Amino acid sequence: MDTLLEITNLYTSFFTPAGEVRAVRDVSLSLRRGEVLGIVGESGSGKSVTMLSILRLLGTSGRVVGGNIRFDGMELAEADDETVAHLRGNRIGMIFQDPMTSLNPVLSVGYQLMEPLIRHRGMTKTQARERAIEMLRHVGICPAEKRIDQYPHQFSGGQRQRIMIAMAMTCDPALLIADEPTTALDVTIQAQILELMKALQARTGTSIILITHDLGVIAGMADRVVVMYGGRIVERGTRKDIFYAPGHPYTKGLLHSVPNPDTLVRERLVPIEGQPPDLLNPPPGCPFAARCPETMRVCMELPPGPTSLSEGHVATCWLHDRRCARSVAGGACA
Amino acid sequence: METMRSGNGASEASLSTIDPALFERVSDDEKRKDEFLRESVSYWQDAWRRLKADPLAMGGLAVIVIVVLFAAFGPMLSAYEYDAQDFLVANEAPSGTHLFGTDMFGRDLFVRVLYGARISLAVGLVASLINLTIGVVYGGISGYLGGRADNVMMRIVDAIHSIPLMIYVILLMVVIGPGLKSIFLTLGISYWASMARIVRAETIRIKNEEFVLAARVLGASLRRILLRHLIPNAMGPILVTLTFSIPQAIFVEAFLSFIGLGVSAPMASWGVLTSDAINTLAIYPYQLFFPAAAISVTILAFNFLGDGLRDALDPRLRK
Amino acid sequence: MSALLEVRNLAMHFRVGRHQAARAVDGVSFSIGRGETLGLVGESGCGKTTVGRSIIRLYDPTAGEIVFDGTDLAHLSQREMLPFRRRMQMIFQDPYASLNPRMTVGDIVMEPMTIHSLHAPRERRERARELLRTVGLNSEHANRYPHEFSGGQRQRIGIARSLAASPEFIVCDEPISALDVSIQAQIVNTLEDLQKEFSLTYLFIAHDLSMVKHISDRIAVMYLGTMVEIAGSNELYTRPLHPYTEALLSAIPVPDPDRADERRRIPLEGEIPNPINPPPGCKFHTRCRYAESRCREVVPELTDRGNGHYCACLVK
Amino acid sequence: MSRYIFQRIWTSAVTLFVVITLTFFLMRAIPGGPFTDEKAIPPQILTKVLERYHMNDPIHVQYFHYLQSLARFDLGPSFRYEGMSVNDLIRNSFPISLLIGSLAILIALGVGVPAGIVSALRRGGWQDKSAMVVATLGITIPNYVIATLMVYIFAYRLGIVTVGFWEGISTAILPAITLAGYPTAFISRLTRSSMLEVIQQDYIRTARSKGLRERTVVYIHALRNAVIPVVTYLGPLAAGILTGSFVVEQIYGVPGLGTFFVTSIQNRDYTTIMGVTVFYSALLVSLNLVVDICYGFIDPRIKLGG
Repeated sequence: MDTLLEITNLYTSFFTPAGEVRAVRDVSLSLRRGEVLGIVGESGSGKSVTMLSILRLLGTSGRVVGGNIRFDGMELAEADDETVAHLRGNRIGMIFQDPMTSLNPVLSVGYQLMEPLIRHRGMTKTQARERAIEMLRHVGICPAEKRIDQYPHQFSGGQRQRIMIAMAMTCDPALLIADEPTTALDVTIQAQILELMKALQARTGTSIILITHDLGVIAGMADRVVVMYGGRIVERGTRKDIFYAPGHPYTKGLLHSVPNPDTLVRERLVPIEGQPPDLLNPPPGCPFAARCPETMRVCMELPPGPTSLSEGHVATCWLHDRRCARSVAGGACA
Repeated sequence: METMRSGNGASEASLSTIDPALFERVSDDEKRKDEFLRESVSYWQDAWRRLKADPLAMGGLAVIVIVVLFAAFGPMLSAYEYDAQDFLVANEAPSGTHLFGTDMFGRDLFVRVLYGARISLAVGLVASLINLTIGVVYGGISGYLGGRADNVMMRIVDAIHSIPLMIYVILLMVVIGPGLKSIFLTLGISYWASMARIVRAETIRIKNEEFVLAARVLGASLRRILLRHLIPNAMGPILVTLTFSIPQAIFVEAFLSFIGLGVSAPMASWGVLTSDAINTLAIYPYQLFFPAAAISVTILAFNFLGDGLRDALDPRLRK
Repeated sequence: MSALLEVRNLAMHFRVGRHQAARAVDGVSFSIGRGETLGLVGESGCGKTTVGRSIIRLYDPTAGEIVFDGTDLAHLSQREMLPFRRRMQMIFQDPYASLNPRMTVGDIVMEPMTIHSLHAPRERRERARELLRTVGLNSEHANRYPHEFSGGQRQRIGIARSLAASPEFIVCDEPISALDVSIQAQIVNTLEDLQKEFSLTYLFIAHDLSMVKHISDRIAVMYLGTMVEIAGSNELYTRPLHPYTEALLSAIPVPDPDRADERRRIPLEGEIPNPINPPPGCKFHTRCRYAESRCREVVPELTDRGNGHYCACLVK
Repeated sequence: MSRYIFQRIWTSAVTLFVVITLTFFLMRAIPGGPFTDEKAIPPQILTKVLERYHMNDPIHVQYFHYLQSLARFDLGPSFRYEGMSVNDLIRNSFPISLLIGSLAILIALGVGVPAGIVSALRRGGWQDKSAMVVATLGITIPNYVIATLMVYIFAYRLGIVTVGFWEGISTAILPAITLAGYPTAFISRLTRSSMLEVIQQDYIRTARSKGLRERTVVYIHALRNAVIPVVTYLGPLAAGILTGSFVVEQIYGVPGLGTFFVTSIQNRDYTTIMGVTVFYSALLVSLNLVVDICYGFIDPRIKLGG
């Protein structure tokens, strides 16, 4: 199968006055062409940082400290800044969480849409403008000819997110990274945006990495899912693996802590107790150890390695280690 | 492509070293033992800690303390009076007997600079009192009331603000006449507009914060909301504005004395001293140097302290 | 179930500029029984938060009645409100903004007791520590400052504060929307436990329908300042009548791949109109797929559809 | 947009009116009136003078008179310069001040904005640290001290320039540099902090995510937003330059409006003080107005709010 993006053993840290914040530790994942990969995790799980690491958008304090990133046959971790800059907006498009702050308030929407075309495609202003109008139409902003000259504050949140999508997709990228694209939007608008992304993907065949904390969004969109917690990947697999046969206690916990809308009896939710770990002093073992219902001594001391549960379904948990009495390999679960 | 790896721990090498006992369950208490490792710090403790780490700000603070001490006790320790004239020693260069030299009347410049410090600090003190009382109260009320009252009150501040302070001051000084008291009065009338603006902006920001709504839902009185919720949370910007307003006031006084509207002879303020020195600049440049350096160093110290405070109190820097 | 709170034709208009008014809430009626949880849902800008804040009298309502335990609160002065402030409380959305950063957690939780002079001053501290334990925190936390806590813990502090004056009724204004998924369930469970323990009545405002359905006995749906539908939560979920509710429900993402695949979404095109210039007639007609010409003219009333199900629609 | 401009014009007019009224009554409040000072004036002359200046009319009549003449842009005669009107005096001296002031503003913007951008982009680097130390010094040292030092160095020590003779633009340079000191320092600090704030905004990350050149990100996306506070500072900047010119012109011996104003203060030339104050206020209020309107063009969000 054709792999578009492969990240291996990625480590990313932010260097703050208070110390090194180890935001991403030992993350490996791969994305096939034309596929939608969902990354789920709560705030601070490292899901956004992993993606920003690919594009080197970590700001001044963030740095990739280890690992490899291979995109379409190119090694990005060692590439120079200019090479990476040429991928951004061109081969890799990105959209962000808050459409209200993600567009430049003093530049017209048309100008912002035309920029990547002029930069990466060498288009003239007239060509770029034509293409920008076409893109606006594709994302459902009408009348496009008129609205292209307006400024971001003249659009609603949902419309701005559409403009962001148009901007990210305008150079026909091979990969679209959507970082919580609907979190700031209402459900009905969220549904519109997700629908739009699906339609665009069906037309262009772009691969999508969809970052979200909402399991519902993932269930409807992703082919495969990666679950992150405390800067590490805890589980990955197809969306059916993750939803119907979760292998990591965190994934199970997440699924139990959202109500099932179909039950007519009120069942008590099963929350994950405790608080997420402090990444300034990350626990030496599994990041979930302090909140896990199954914690063993080893979980608190050594980070678990990935265990393959079935083809393509991998959990990073000591429970699956063959030495664990309760592991799948070792037989019965306690 | 999935790499198939089965159940390895931290690494294959350490495989054999893992003790089977490690695979025992641990109790909940053991899991969460290290919840709060850091000690509890309040906002002010934290700000002070950060201020201490800023060498420029601490340097500024040290200079201010030294200037205050010298202004308070210096003249008592000196052998000379600030207005004692002695033509035998007129225009003497700095030496062991006259640290900063003497002026055209043979007055000791060191003592005169110290007296100037007294005046400057007094002006700074008055300015900050005015800012704290009129500026904070006016801005606070305007911001809290909102609506029409706020509109009217702020139009007045706008009017004051759109004409430079100095023009009012000059106008008022012309009317009232020169002197220290007039300077105080003038500052009192005109010197609170920017503080009022800042406090108003802060009040408007804070009064819509949910914790103030929470206090209102609890039935807290206006007094309680102001004293417990609004003012403590606006203290940071107020303090920073204050540190910057003091050197400005010192500068206004020096400027007024310089153009002959402020303190007059034989009183000595830094403005008077620099103004006097200009006439003899070509021959006795040191007479300008000392008072000019005194103003600059003091204002610099307040500015460094203000910058440091602004960084130390900036909520965005807190994690 | 006797009604603890009854809201009749509540309206709250905000002045915008000199001659315009935003009709944030425009004639809303509902009631909440003792010990009941009423969920209030709708998208941003529908006026649900304004309803909550008007009930608790953070705003002076433009019109209507707010009858709490037999007394109309809508036109009481702030002084007259004081005894009711002890009996009704609010939990806020943003756990970072709802706690005064300059006060210790103990002082925050003690504040309601101080304001209403409850308990002897010496007992208040002990009671604050007890409240912190009640909401699942450590009583040692009383001497710490809010910024030292995580979002979920802060929300618990806010809950402890709202309980300090032993209220009967609590407006929960989106108390979980700012929290991580794994923490939301903790807070919802805590709220449910407290409701049982102290026989509380909740108005639970949220935009997350699945969580609202979980916690509420009945659900009220708002659109652009008006109430479009009220029903028992299972009834509303399984048999939505109003086209807006129908679309809203179909837009909720389901955390189940098979069901997500087979689900048919009812598209809702366009965005919420501006409350300064709401459309005439049924306010939803601009986005409604069933809209007829009369919907542009006639304002629909909430009508009883049986089984405690009310809906304001001319067509359905 | 037009509503916004109209509103700003209206508030400016009100402000100006308040200032004029305030000035008028303040000057009338001087104890004993403007003619009772050190030199005794014979009573009959005094009466004549008072009559000529309408000083015997009831105060509201005088006020009305004053407003009338102001409406004709007539600031009245000078008390001390016989036969000269305040208008003449302003006409003669203001162009000189205007030249120096404009030069100073150009220097302040031309040096301050680039310095601020460089220190923001090299935050913590030597460029940043040196620029900020210089900027803090510029803010701290009073301009009359800078002026005297420059006079001392360039006139007395080096003998490059002469002081006290106005020879056009060449003599304007030193005063302009002196006047530019504080605003340059202030603008560079303002630009720096505003740039640092803007560079952290989400839309800058968006611009980077589009693969734009760093140049484009900084000069198109960041700078456009970062200069907004600098534009709003242009009003106060003009005011600062104006008041600064009072003493700087005097020290350099430039026959500008500043020198003239200080002299009239020292001479207690009340009609002139009043006239110049009103002139300054009108100037500043209109400058503020222009700045606000420019602001409306730079920041598209204003149009809607207006």
